[in-house]
Amino acid sequence: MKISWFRRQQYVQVKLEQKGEVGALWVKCAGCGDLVFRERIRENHGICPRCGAYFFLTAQERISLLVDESSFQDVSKPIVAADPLGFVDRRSYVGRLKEAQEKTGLRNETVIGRARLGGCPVILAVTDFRFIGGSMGSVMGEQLDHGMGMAARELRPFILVTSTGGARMQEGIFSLMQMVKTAAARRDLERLGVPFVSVMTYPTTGGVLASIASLGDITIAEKGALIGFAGRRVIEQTTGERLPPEFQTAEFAFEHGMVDRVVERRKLREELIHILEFLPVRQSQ
Amino acid sequence: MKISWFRRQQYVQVKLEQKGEVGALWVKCAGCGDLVFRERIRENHGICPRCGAYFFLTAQERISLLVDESSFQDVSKPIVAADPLGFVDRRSYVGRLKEAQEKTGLRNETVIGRARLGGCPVILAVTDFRFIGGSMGSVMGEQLDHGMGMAARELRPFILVTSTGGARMQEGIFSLMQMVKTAAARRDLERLGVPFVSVMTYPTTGGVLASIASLGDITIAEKGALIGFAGRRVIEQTTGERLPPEFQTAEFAFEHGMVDRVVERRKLREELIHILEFLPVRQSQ
Amino acid sequence: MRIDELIAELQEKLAELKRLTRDSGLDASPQIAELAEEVARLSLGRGAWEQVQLARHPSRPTTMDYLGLMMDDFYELHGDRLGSDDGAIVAGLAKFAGRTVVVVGHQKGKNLVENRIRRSGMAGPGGYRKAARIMGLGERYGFPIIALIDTPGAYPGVKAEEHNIGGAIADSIYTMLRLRTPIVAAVIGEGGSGGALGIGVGDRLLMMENAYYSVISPEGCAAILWGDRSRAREAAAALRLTAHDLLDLGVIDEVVQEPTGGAHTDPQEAARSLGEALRRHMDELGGMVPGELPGLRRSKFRGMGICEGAMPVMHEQGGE
Amino acid sequence: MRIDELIAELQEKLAELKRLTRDSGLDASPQIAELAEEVARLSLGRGAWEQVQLARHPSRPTTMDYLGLMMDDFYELHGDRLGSDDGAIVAGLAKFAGRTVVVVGHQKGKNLVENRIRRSGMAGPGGYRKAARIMGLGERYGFPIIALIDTPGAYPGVKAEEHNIGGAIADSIYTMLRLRTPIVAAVIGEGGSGGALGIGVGDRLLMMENAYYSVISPEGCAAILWGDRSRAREAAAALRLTAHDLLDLGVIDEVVQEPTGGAHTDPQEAARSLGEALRRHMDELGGMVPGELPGLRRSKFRGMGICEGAMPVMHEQGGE
Ligand SMILES: [Zn+2]
Ligand SMILES: [Zn+2]
Repeated sequence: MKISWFRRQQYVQVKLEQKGEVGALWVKCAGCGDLVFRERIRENHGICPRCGAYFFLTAQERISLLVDESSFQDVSKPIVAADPLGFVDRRSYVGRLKEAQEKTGLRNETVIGRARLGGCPVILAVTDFRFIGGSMGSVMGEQLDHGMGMAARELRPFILVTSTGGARMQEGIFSLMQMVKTAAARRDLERLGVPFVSVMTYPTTGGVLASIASLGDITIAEKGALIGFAGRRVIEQTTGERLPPEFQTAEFAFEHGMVDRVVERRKLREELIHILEFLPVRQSQ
Repeated sequence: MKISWFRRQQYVQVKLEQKGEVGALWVKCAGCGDLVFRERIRENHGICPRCGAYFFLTAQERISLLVDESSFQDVSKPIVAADPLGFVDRRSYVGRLKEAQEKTGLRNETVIGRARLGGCPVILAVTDFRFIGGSMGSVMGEQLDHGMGMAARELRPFILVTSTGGARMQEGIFSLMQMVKTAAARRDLERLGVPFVSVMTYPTTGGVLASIASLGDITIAEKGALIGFAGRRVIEQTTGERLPPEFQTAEFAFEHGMVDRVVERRKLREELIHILEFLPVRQSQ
Repeated sequence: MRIDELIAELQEKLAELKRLTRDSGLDASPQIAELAEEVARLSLGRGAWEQVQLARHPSRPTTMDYLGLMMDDFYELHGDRLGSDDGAIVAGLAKFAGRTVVVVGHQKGKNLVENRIRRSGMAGPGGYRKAARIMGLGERYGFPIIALIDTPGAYPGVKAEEHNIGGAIADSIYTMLRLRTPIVAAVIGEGGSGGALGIGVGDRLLMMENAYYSVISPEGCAAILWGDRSRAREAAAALRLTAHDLLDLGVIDEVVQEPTGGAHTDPQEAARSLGEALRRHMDELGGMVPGELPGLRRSKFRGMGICEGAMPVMHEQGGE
Repeated sequence: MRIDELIAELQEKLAELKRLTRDSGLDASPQIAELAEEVARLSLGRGAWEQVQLARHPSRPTTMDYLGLMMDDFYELHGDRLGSDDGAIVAGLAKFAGRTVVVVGHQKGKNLVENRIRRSGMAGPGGYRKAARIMGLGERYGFPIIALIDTPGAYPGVKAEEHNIGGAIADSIYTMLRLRTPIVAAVIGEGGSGGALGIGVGDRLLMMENAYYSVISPEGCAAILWGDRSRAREAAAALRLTAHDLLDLGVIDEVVQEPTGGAHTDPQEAARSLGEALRRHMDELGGMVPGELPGLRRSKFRGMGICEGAMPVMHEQGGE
């Protein structure tokens, strides 16, 4: 179970999916230690009703949290990851992909959809951390390119919600090139005056932070998000520096001018609706 | 006599003009304390032949130091400062102007000319610190606007050498507006692809630093230059901060990414000629 | 004799003396100084110093106060994306007169605690970079820009110098000179030198009636010229820094009326007055071709300045 | 049987197993892993790890070495204008093949003293901002841009994170995607992940024969995948990070030959070889309409990636 503590302890991130630990119906919250009814957490947007801890959200849960009811239309491309390098470590990339697909029921880590927020039509892109750490390979690059292309054509604001460990190592150089690919697609939005709102959630790191996630017109960090380029361990090992306790939290990012706002999960939907009210939006179809 | 010490003591700045102290022929160097033959310093580009201390240069001396022999053609506008506010403190602005004109033999603090450096035609603008601290009022704004306009028309690189205490307080708001005026004229150079090289000498501070001097394509600081926005005393009084010894020196500016290079006075001419070799220059007339 | 008439008479004499000095080559500086000092003392009754005091009044409405009163909505944005978020400048999107505008403004704190992050509106490099970033964002969408100026000056500190405060102000000025969207700037309180100008480059510049705008603070001016900060009152008069002075000098476009006694006595009325003026100027600018605005803006500022022997020329306006 | 043939045979088997896994729904992961490990071990003979070692060779020519050997003249420029001058990136104007070009490159130090400012070529945010600034300067004059890549990765440090290293790399990438002048990038040594890519967005991308370019360092990859940095050799092979790998994968445009034994054995020859390639690509790009380059560049990168079920579409190229 992956647990991380932040300055404010209630923003721990807990995976909701682990099975068998305390039964299918109940889950032990890493924030307060209490046993909580699993369904109760789901209903509560992945927030522990006792202590306010944040559980990881699946892409689908994230979408439900944000969009107007029944407004989401999945327009993801029907693509899956290839294995361009024939990559094998302790197990094969192909095997990892298969497992991720089975575990999540997703073809890949990125979901793109047309949706409405407060009535405003948008293109929404969400990454799912359960799927190999929500990492960016060719599929994510292509899906985001596709989503931004659609936003450009339909003049709908593009909203990207990231939960990702960075680049997908198993796709090697192709993974790295998605940083450029997504930035290139983003340029079309700018040229057409189509807004792009970047929402960074736990975690938004590495190559995704160093490309598309940092290129928003407006950038929101979800409270409790981990936001940083290099990993803590790498920094400590390379430099011997002591890391401040709030290092790479959403609040740290805010204090250092990296994001416009830090927003609690519970208020994220209304925050985005609020932003959209200011932006040029064609209320078409 | 105004003396400032820098980290490297040989870069003291000494006015060469004070009279009567040690006679017309000899001057006491504030760097080494020696009596030096005044003419010897002049010949040596205002550098003490004993200790290397820098003396203030007049606009004319600065021009001689930089341009090809006999290549300088003064194209300054025939304008003098007005007194738009009727400004009077211990004495009137009109009186100060008159005195400055008599002392320097200049109509105003800014000299604009066509010139050649290493054969390359340029527009050169130089400010003279003796003239009310080389401060920027309406005349400097107008002369720089004029000079940049000429550079734009003739596609000659524009070189600005500043020695200025900042805004000319006695012209009040008009003085402040010259910051915008000069920046606006600078924009035409950019639009036409005409190079602008900014050379900061002792001192380049306040409103001039916060406008035209900081807008160079390439920015050179003369060794020993004082470069800073706020005065030391203001900073100490406002914040109670201790100022590091190298504070606001050319080296400080370099270390903090404000200038491209720090260059010794003796090498300044060849440095500019070198820069011009890289830039697009029409070798017209 | 009313004090105004007396001042006028003395100023006439002063002008004569100056002409004499200039034409005859005779230096009448001491006499001029004496006479001018007299004029200055008398002129204080006309209130330059009083207006500076009003501009600094602790309960004077701040940028955020005006935004709360004038705007239908305000969404603050943060950060320069370079390492800092400067609380001395606020910036964001606002709903104003039915449309989205970008607002940038200096923000003073109301007390010591607030001023730990607001630094009394003295912005550092990060503040100007945040402002320039968000104005650029506004341009991307064609949003008009409103800049509210209220600062004693840019922050004089070691960190500010280390992060190139001079360059940050220069860059912000330069950015404002090329933005294609309309910019209306208004001095709402203190217009302190380069720190004010750093967000002050507008197609139109307004001033609240009791605001001041000056190349240097009266205290700083007095310290330099008389070696005595306490002579700030005289310096304030000499600098001609009041809204009406600046209107006379042709530097600003309009004086925005405040309620009798100053904006702090009736913030609602002050905001209504400012809002009406901002809207009027924005409407006027909204009728212009956006591509022409940067050229016109640059021409406007290139025409500023008063010299003898030649008038500043009018420059042909360029495009963006 | 030659080792290459053996490897080829095993890879054939491996491919079959993968097809099986995919089509039958049967998970053959353990078998695949075993076989792949065997292939990887054998493949090391082909030299991925040896090339990583060569790419890191302490006497391998650095950016400045190449500039000294390839350029007729080089004038270094400094500073990001925001508070820092990062020694891990050098940038400036150069004379190359008779014309002015802008050069940016990572710079490694030759010893501990030099690396106090060079940080072994690990650039921080100031480095990428300096590079972006100076590339923008080049665009202003239509100078082509040459980017030389040689870094283990961006600097992982507290200050780097505080100054938004992620955003700095993103901005530099974004800047390179819209510059109107030709850009030729070349990996001359280490091409370490985002830190390399931060100055690596070119119309053309070349690699020296013994350079590597990878999304993660072999050690970092080994640490994550096997929990054991010492298995970097295997990771290097798995990542397909050599110049010939990347040419096969269609990510780079050309492999620049090095002297036998590596560039450090004959820097003059290496520089001649690199210089010839750079010139050739610059000449080709020079024939294109400048306004079209950014659109073509973006199309190129938008076409990168390999998925199943659909090919990446070609995008119409836009203008600047
Ligand atoms: Zn809990
Ligand atoms: Zn001496």
